[in-house]
Amino acid sequence: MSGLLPEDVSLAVPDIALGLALLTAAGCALIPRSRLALAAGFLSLGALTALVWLRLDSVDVGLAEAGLGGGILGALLVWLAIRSPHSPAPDSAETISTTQPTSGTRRTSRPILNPRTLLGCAAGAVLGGGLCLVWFQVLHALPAWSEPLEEQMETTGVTHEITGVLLAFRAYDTLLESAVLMLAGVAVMALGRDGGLHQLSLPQPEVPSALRWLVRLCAPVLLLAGLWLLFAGSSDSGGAFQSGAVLCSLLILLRTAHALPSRERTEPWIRPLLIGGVVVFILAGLVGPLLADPLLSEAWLSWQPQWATAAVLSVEILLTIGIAVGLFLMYLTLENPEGVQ
Amino acid sequence: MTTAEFSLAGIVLLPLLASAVAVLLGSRVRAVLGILTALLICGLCTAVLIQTAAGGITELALGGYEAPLGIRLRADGLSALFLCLSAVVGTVVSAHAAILPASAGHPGFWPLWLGCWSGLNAVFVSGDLFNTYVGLELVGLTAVALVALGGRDSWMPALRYLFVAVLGSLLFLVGVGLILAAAGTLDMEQAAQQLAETPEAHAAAVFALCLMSVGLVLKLALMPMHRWLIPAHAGAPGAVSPLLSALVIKAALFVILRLWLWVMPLDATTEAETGLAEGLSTALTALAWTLGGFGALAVILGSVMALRQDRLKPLVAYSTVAQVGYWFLFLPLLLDPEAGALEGQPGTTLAEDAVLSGALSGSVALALGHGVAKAGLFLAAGLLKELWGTDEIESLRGAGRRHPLLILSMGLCAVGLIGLPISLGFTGKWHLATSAVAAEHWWIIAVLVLGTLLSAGYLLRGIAPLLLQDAKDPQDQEHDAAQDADASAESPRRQRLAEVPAFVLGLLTVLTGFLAVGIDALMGVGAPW
Amino acid sequence: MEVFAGEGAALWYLLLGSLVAVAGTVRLLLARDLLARLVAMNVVGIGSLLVLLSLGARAESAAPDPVLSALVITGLVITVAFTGLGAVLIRRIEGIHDAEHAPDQAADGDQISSGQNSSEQDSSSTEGGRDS
Amino acid sequence: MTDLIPSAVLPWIPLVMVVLSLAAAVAIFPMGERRVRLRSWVNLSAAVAKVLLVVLLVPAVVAEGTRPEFSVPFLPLGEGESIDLVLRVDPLALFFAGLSALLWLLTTIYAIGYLERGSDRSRFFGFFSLCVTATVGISFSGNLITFLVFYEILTLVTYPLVAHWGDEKSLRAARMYMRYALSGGVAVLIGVIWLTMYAGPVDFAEEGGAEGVAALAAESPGVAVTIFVLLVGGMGVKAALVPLHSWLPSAMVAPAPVSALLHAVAVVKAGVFGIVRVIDDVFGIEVAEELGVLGPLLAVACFTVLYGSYQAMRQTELKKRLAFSTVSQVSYVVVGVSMVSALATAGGVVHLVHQGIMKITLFFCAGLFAEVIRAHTIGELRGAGRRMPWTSAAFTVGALGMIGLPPTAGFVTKWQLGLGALDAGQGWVVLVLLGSSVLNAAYFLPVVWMLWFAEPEGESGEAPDAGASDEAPQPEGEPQREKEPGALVVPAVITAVATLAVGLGAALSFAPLQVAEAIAEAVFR
Repeated sequence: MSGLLPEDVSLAVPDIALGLALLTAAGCALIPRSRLALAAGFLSLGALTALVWLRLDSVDVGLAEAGLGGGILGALLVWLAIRSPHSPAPDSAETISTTQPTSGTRRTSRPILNPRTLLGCAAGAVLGGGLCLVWFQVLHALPAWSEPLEEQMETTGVTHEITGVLLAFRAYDTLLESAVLMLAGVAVMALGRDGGLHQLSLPQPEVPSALRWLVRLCAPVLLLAGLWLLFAGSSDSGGAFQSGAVLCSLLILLRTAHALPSRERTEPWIRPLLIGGVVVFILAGLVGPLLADPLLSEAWLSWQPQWATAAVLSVEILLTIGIAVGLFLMYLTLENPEGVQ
Repeated sequence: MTTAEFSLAGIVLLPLLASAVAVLLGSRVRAVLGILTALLICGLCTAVLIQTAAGGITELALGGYEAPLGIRLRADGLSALFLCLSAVVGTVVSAHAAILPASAGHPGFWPLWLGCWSGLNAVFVSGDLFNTYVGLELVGLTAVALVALGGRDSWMPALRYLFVAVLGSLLFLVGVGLILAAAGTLDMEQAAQQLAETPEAHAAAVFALCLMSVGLVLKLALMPMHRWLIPAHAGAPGAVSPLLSALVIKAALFVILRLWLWVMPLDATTEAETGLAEGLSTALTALAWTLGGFGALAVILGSVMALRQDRLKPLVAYSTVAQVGYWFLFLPLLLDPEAGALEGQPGTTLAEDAVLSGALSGSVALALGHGVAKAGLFLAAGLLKELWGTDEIESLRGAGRRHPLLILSMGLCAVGLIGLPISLGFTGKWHLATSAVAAEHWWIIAVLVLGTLLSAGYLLRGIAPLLLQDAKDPQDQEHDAAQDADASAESPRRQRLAEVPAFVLGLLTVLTGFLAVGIDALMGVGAPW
Repeated sequence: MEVFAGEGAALWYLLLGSLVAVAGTVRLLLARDLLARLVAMNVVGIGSLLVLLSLGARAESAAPDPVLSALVITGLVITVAFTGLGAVLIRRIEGIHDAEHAPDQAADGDQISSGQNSSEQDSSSTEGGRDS
Repeated sequence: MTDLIPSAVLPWIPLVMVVLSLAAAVAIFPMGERRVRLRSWVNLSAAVAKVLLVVLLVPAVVAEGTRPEFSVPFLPLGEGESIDLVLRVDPLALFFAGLSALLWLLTTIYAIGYLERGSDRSRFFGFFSLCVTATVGISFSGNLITFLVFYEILTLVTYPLVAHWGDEKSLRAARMYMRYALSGGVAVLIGVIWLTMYAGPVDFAEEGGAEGVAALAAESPGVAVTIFVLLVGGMGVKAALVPLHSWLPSAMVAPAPVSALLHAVAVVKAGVFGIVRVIDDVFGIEVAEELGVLGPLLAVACFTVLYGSYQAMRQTELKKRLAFSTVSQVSYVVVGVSMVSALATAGGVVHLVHQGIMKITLFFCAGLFAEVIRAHTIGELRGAGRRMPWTSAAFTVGALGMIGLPPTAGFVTKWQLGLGALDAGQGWVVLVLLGSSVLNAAYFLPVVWMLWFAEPEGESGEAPDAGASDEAPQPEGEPQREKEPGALVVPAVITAVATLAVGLGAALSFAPLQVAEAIAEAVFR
């Protein structure tokens, strides 16, 4: 096992610096009390993690982290944090009788070192130490799929390995995962007020013209970036999830600049777009077994070589739209909390 | 690709397709689609069952790509049994939700429930570790959403359930990473062979097992981590609580069984005498004994707390916490399965691994019996709460007179939960007890006896007041009738019909008692020993 | 910056990911404020995905193992879905608390007050603002 | 006679007997309250059919010695073979099944009359027939597992019967009964598990116990004794042996037909029947003797006999007194069976039937007194003889049978037990029998005196009266002759006549005593 410190320390400096920055960002996302500080901490953590993925030479994951983790999640959490910046957690609200005015005294000065936290940190240290110990002595076996990956790559219809894995080799995982996102969208619609689209019918607060002008400038760029990411995915890093995130941020920008069409025209489209990706994915998977020459000869989710690329691409497009709509639905339900007009 | 292989993936993807399509439909059509999908799943499940009963393990490489790269679905005896449980209980509860839409809480019930069902089936047939993680997540998310359909007071429990589910899954994910690092493959069967061959990888395997077990036990609400389950299962709508208690927590149990018996090289780590392995086998036995101890604690404390409940649904939820404990009692047996006690005795000459197979089929029978009985009991309790507006045991006194069929089904389900004869609960306890006697683990017998008596206590405490007929004077009758009418807008005929699913589950609890021989034979298919 | 793909970097990120995951778990179990728990949940997510990918990054080839990258993306999307649902639940829960604390006349969030409300306005005036 | 039943049909008869009352129950449950005629018809036809089947079986089983058997695999045991649910008809099984079938018929007639205006009758009769299913299942069970299954079902099914009236008192009594019965059931379960693991699946063997058990007893007597204590203790709860008997008197709050059938025939007898099976057909009398468990069991049984009678004397309520009398009388069977002599075992086994017939007469009469003249305590029975001559006559015959006077069945049992005690060399048991007879007289004769000779309070008219013969003469000019409902009086009188018939005809070929002696010989062969 090569030791932690490689011979030439200078080479390791960017890693160590990045690692420490990551730790501080994580601390800043965990320790503070006020919600705004938490949201800010989380945003920085998202950005730094994207950098770490890039540092580990995984551009796809970096893009996904930046788009989904840092971007969309950041938007969701910021709206939550704005609503009441000083963590009016229901239980901490109970500790103070609700009758007295809830001004600045809301911030309970709980000692950091109460027994519960100490016990938690101690247990955490033990678990962390154990995990690190195991990392040191665990024999890192090489994954057994490098060779079969190369050979069967061309049957997938795409050249970029990660997209090949996502949409061919482990297409089943991606299908279930996009179903998770779709059902999250369905759940948000079920839980949100009046089908989650309550915000759409609300007239929004005025937006300064400078912002509106800026949005009008960025929108086409974002659209182009999203589409490029989607189509580049088959040959270079990119893909359905990254472009879905970008398209969702496009929708959010249009929403803030009142550029989205009225509720009557958007509502009928929301549900079909949300479920389109999953339905087409399953039907395409069903084509293999049902339409093969001797019935049921092909396995599920197997793409015939001749139309593999077409199938993968159409599925990818609809998945992207589904992801964008799903994330936008979540954003809509959280937008404009009652506290802030 | 035979029909069994087709139905292996079909049983996951077709309900997912139906769930997606249901989003577009109106609430009445969704119920019809739900029932059709339920029947379809029963059909597919019988195809898999027939193939497995014929002794063959059904395997399907998805997309035609072989194991380490692609995902392989596998259905052996254990998965066939759990598939049948989810098919039977799912169909009956879907029928109940279709008959009484108010019990489903919200039209969003159907797409979420069908998604949850496909997630359950995905976990039961998955042969790949990461795929199991994604299946567990699908089940977790839809379960949280289903709980949240219960209205204002069920949002907080749903959120707490969400945090626990995600934390459990992420611990499981780290465990999967560890096994991947140790075995180099994600497929369970290959990982098991790989781990058995490389003794140096046993350290990582044992640590991964600890992490994954803690993660899954969080999702299963074993004793010390059970507080999130009570408000979630009690607060959920009438048709959702049976699904949570009977099916959703079974997914995590299934994965634990798969890990402990099919993936982990148990015999390799326990017999090896070399220094390193010695430390490992003590770690493994320590983990098994802690989980077994928590199981015993859950059975006793869970039942005692259930005795102190004054509302029906929390009482049934605590009963779930108690019954979860039963499924972990066999773990200590796993590690020293020799039938020590039977050398001298002239009696039953047990096959050498009969203790292990007896203990396992006992726990599986207990889990299946609990599934059917608990679903019936929760359906009945939910219906009573729906019709009478409250589930306070005090204010439900004498409810039995107007719903005799409901009380009869609650009684039948109670038979299954207590473990009295002619029920899967009895068969499970019988197997577990015989294996415990053979392996001289007397503490299991004590826990079983105490558990049986305590569960009889709290179930009686819940059901007996319903039989009360203290002479209610006539004008009270109108008050009850009025309370009935406005409590649910459903027509009385529909209410009568809504009692039938609970009765069907009650009957099933008793009838499945005769299937013990079949279950034991089915468990043998693809068994690790 | 010379691409350092040796053994040491992957192991360093492996340890880092574990520490972040453990810190997130501790905070998730101890925190009382719902948003703090949601953020902690995400931190645990990031930590465990970091562990997963750095296992893949140990291979000598420049880019980490494609299958592991796909798994990490899948894990990321799932965590996003859960966080979205969690955020909506927190929103609905805290929606009721506002209604209980300050039972305003109109249904929550209906009246429109003009003027730009900067987000720094502390919560007391927000409650006050809606009571008027 | 055997050509009456073709041999192919024979193995199916025990299953038909069990399923018959189950089918009746399934038919009765969904019936509406008002469908009295249909419900009574279903009940009676099932009961009559069952009695006919038993009568058909008697010659085949007792005379020819055929053993019809029906089995279905139930619990797997290691690879391949499994423990089966076995229904086998041997003389002892037929003995108990015959008793319960006959008395079920009579009690159904009684219950239909008794619950004329009652509510929830469908539920009542549904559980009533389920209870008989369990009893017949217990009597026909061929191995310990089947016995345990029906034993637990009996507990479950009798709970709603005891809690039938649904008021606070009966629910509390039912809860107490459930607590006792379930703990007994669990004890038996543990015993059965332990025995099956150590001595293999145990089938009831008529001659001298299962072979595995004998080997186990020789191998490790300690384990065998613990298993014996677990089994007999678990069954002792239902057989109301002293430390475990207190649920029986409190369960008297149940309606009369329930206390009649349950506490005279079904529940109590199931426990004692189980003890007879364990001693004779599982361990075998010799093995039990070697283990030295019979002595203490005999002591407990004798103590119960005396304690039960003593407690009965102190009760003022009629049904409570009868309950304690049941506690003492049932232990006669245990006394008989735990003495190593064919005569004693025959006496014990025959008392199963005799006690059933006599006690059910007394419970019928108690129900009648409560129903017609609202008499619950002994005091209220003053002068009831003249107002309800038939009931009082039946009660008198039953009481004399209990005391053990010559013409009645009670005398036959006590005579047989006495002989058995001398044969087994335990003379002191004869003293116990005599003492208990005195105690029986002490608590039954005052009631009989109150019925016939006491002045009804208030008016003075003395009543010249005939002796205590069962044919009560028509008392001349008695002012308030109560109208005794036919459906209730007829069963009481029939069982009273049966008490005398069995006593007088003890020597006839298929009389209970002869069958009991055949069983006893098999045990000692």
